[in-house]
Amino acid sequence: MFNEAIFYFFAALAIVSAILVVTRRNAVQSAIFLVTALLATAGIFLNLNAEFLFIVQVILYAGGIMVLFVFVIMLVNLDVALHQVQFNRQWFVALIISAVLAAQVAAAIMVSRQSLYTMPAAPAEALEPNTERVAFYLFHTYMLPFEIASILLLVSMVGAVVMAKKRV
Amino acid sequence: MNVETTVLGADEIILNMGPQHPSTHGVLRVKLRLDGEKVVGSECVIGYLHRGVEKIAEHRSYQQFAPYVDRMDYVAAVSNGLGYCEAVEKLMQVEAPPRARVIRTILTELQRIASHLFWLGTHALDIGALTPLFYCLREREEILKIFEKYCGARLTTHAFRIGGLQYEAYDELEKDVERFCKDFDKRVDEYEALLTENRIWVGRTKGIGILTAKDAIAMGVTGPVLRASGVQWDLRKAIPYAAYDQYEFSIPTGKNGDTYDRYLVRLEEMRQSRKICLQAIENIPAGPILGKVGKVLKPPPGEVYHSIEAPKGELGYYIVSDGTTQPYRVRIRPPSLINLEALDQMIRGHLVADVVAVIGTLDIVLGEVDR
Amino acid sequence: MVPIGHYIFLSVALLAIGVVGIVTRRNVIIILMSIELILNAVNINLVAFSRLVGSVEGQIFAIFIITDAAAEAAVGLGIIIAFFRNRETVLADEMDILKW
Amino acid sequence: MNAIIPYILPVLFALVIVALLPLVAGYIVLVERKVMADMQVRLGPMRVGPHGLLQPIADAVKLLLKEDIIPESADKLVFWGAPLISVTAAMLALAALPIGPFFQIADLNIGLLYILGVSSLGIFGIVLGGWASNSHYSLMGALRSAAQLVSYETSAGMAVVGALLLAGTLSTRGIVEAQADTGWWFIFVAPVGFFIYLVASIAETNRAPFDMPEAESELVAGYMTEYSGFRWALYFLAEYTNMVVVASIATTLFLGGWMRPFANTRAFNFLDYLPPLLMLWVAGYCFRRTPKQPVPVQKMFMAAVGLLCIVVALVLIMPMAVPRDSFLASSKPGIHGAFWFLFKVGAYIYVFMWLRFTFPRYRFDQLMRLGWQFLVPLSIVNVMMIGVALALHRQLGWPNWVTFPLGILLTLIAGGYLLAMGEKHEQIRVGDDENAEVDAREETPVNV
Repeated sequence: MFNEAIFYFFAALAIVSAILVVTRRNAVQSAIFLVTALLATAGIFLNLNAEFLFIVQVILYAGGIMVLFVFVIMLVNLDVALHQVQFNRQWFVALIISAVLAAQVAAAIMVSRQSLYTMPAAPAEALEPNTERVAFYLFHTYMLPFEIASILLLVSMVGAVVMAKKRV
Repeated sequence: MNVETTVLGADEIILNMGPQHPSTHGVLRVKLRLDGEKVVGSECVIGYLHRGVEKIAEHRSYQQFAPYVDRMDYVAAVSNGLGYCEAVEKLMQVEAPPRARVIRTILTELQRIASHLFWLGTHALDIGALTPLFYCLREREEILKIFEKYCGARLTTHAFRIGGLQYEAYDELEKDVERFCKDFDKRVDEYEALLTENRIWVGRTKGIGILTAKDAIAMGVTGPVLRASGVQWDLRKAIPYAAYDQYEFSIPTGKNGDTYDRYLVRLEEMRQSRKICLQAIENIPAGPILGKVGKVLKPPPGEVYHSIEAPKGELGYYIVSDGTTQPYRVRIRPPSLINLEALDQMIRGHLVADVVAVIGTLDIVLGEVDR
Repeated sequence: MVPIGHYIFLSVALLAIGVVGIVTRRNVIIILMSIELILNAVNINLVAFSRLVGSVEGQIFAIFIITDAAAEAAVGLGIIIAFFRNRETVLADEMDILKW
Repeated sequence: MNAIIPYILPVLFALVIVALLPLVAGYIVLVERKVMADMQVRLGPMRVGPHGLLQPIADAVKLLLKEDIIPESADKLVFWGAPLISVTAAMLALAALPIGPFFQIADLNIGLLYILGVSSLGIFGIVLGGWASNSHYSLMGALRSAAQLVSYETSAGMAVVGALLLAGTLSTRGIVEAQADTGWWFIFVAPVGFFIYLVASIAETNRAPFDMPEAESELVAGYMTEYSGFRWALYFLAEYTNMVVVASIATTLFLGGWMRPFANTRAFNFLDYLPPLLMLWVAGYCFRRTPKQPVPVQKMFMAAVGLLCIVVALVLIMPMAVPRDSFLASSKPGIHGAFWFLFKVGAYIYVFMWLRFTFPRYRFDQLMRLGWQFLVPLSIVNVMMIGVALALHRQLGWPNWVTFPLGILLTLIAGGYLLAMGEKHEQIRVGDDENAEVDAREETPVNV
């Protein structure tokens, strides 16, 4: 019972802060709510016994990428953009898209009839430490994607530095 | 502070290091033109401490003006007094007796050490080292005690009179100076240990505020700032006054005129001053302490320029007398003001943090800059 | 235990909100944030199913998605800074020329 | 209901720590001011309470009573929340610290990563605080300190990875036990890692000689300029909690957590008596000073402090005095462990203070250059060398006392090379300053 309560709490928190991210006028406040959304998803990962992913999400996403976002928002000195109109008049299109998505998901759940298939109860202590298993797979079976990811990061680092140089 | 554009903007920002600022050694306002973080240009606004000392001199008799002179460079009051008294004596072709000259030399050298100690403390504090300030103040306290015993005042001493001295040297003067000089060398080694090989101190001072010898001479810069650029010019050796010709001491000079060399030059000067004091107290000649100078001074009409080596640089007095008891005109050459002129050229291309270090290394005192 | 349908519903909800964000907002930084939201929604799905199936592959793929999100955020923000320095604006509508 | 039982003890520990933390932070400030005064040939706070012992309480009351000014055009919500983020991030990190074998809030199996992750959230508090105070100076200060934190976090993370390789587990308790089993503290096995972590942790807690942001002459107090009163105290508390967290990570990782020095060798068992003797000596000093206090109230307070020390000494002696097998004797590792852990944390913080009062301040670009061009590559090399040493030991079976010194030697060589490269770069940079000045000297009048 305690487990489900946590999940529903984090899920609600994630959705509410996601909505706030999209609707806030001030970019800094939407950045803050995005951080809360990320931490809520991290909570859900923890609830699913994926602790390594929880900590990677906190360090990389909330601690790394979001700091970058807040940095750029401040560097770009947004009060000039504040009084410009923030929302374009494409509400109508957005509504259609979300309606279509909702319909698709509903159909998928109806057809699969496994919607009530529940998660096997987590064995209290029996679950091996998550980090060791993730590490084992990461460095054995998925060695190649790991290297490609590192090259991707290298390329993006070089790209970001070139982009942000003074005299572009 | 008006910011023309955003932090990312390319054109310049005017940054005000206002008159009320923790590290401008007094009421100096520096208007810095910044391109991002680099200093592109600067302009010093002075005059906040201007008291019109030179105008006052025209309505005071020669003896009455002597205490005003201490208020100019309040950190080194004794050497101001020496400069003024010797200038007037030169005007009146009067010689101070040998005993007076030797005691004057001892007190001036002690004052030079005290001024350099105060400079080292505040300079290190600006760059971030909190501890040297308290070590330097501890030594300076000893010197101020000696001044207090001799003439009753610590800072603005008015120790000398025209023609010699007012007070006879109190009997343990030699013992006090001996005690101070005995372990002062160890103290300077303490400062050296704390700062000289300190990687961060070297990082913050080497190559900062470079002043080449040619520029230094062109700008008329004098004192430790000039000697650190490699020019061997010290008035105590070039035009000896008081009793400096009787003692031998060396003149420290630097090589490439950056903040680190000025720091080394001033440290070495403190050691040399200690040497002079030790030699001086060995034989203070007996005899009168005041030359044949009447109560009312009426110097013959004429003019004189006499300069001495103050801790900050060449402190000059140009006195024009019209035969009355009051000088017609007294012009004072302030070393701090002329050294300050070099600030703009020294901080170009450096970062804002270095401006603080360069102002510190010029060792300016705003009382002398503004007069 | 929580049925898998609820996880799917949560991730789709986040996906929908992200898409709405991209479509309706004019400020490029908010668009980038909405993309981050969508990537997060994908992660939730991956981890939920990896927990359902009992293996760890889902979480590994989620880690790769996070590294990709980091790379994308870095380059995206670099472009925004470069663009902002030249055109003083951050609005998507005014990014209408290819070479400046 | 029974699902809650395992949570009671950790919650209790958490309450104790969170309640004690402001007090501990206050007394760290007092100790810092006293040590600073001692190093500067003066006395430090002596007026409030005997020897200034009540100074932290006076500071706390002052901060609580001071008016809490909020700049009128500031972003109220963010201005209000920023210090909270900083404090919570700092306090959350305390959860996984092994104060003693029994005294640990939560033994997570990703303990150390959790601490690193949570303390990296502290950056938001600083950046948002600088942004919300809506002044150009505090914004620049906030950006600078955030940049400094981000860059030194990388090298601190790599230095920690170096030690983790040796311990093999992420859980803080496991790390200390690993050091207990091998009998060697990791500071002797990976000294370069410890040095890198020391430097990076100083920079991470924004303390001198890396306290650039608030020390800059025109940035005044960096992101904290506009804060006053209680909110400023929150930032202050966050900084000192961060210092405690960083010191405890170093103690857990490199200085053998709650273990007594020479824990395994029987010859050094007399060290067990050191803690009580130390406390008795402090108590003796307090009683000797009591009659000298001017005001009777201070006499009483000094005597009370002496009594407190005696009580602690008794608690420390108790497990050894009691017969071997009784229940009380089993609590010895717990009590002594806690003492040794706090002793090492205190020693580490003393080194922080010591460095603060002897070194001048780095300039911001030197600070970033040191971070990125010296510390990060060196910490990566350090991790590689420890990996090589471990591999040589495990695969090829070379004895330990050969592989690790070899690893350390190679790391030092790499460090020397990096230093030389740094110096050469310095010359080039200073060199091109000359010609920068020549062309920058066009006489453009200042038009303001």
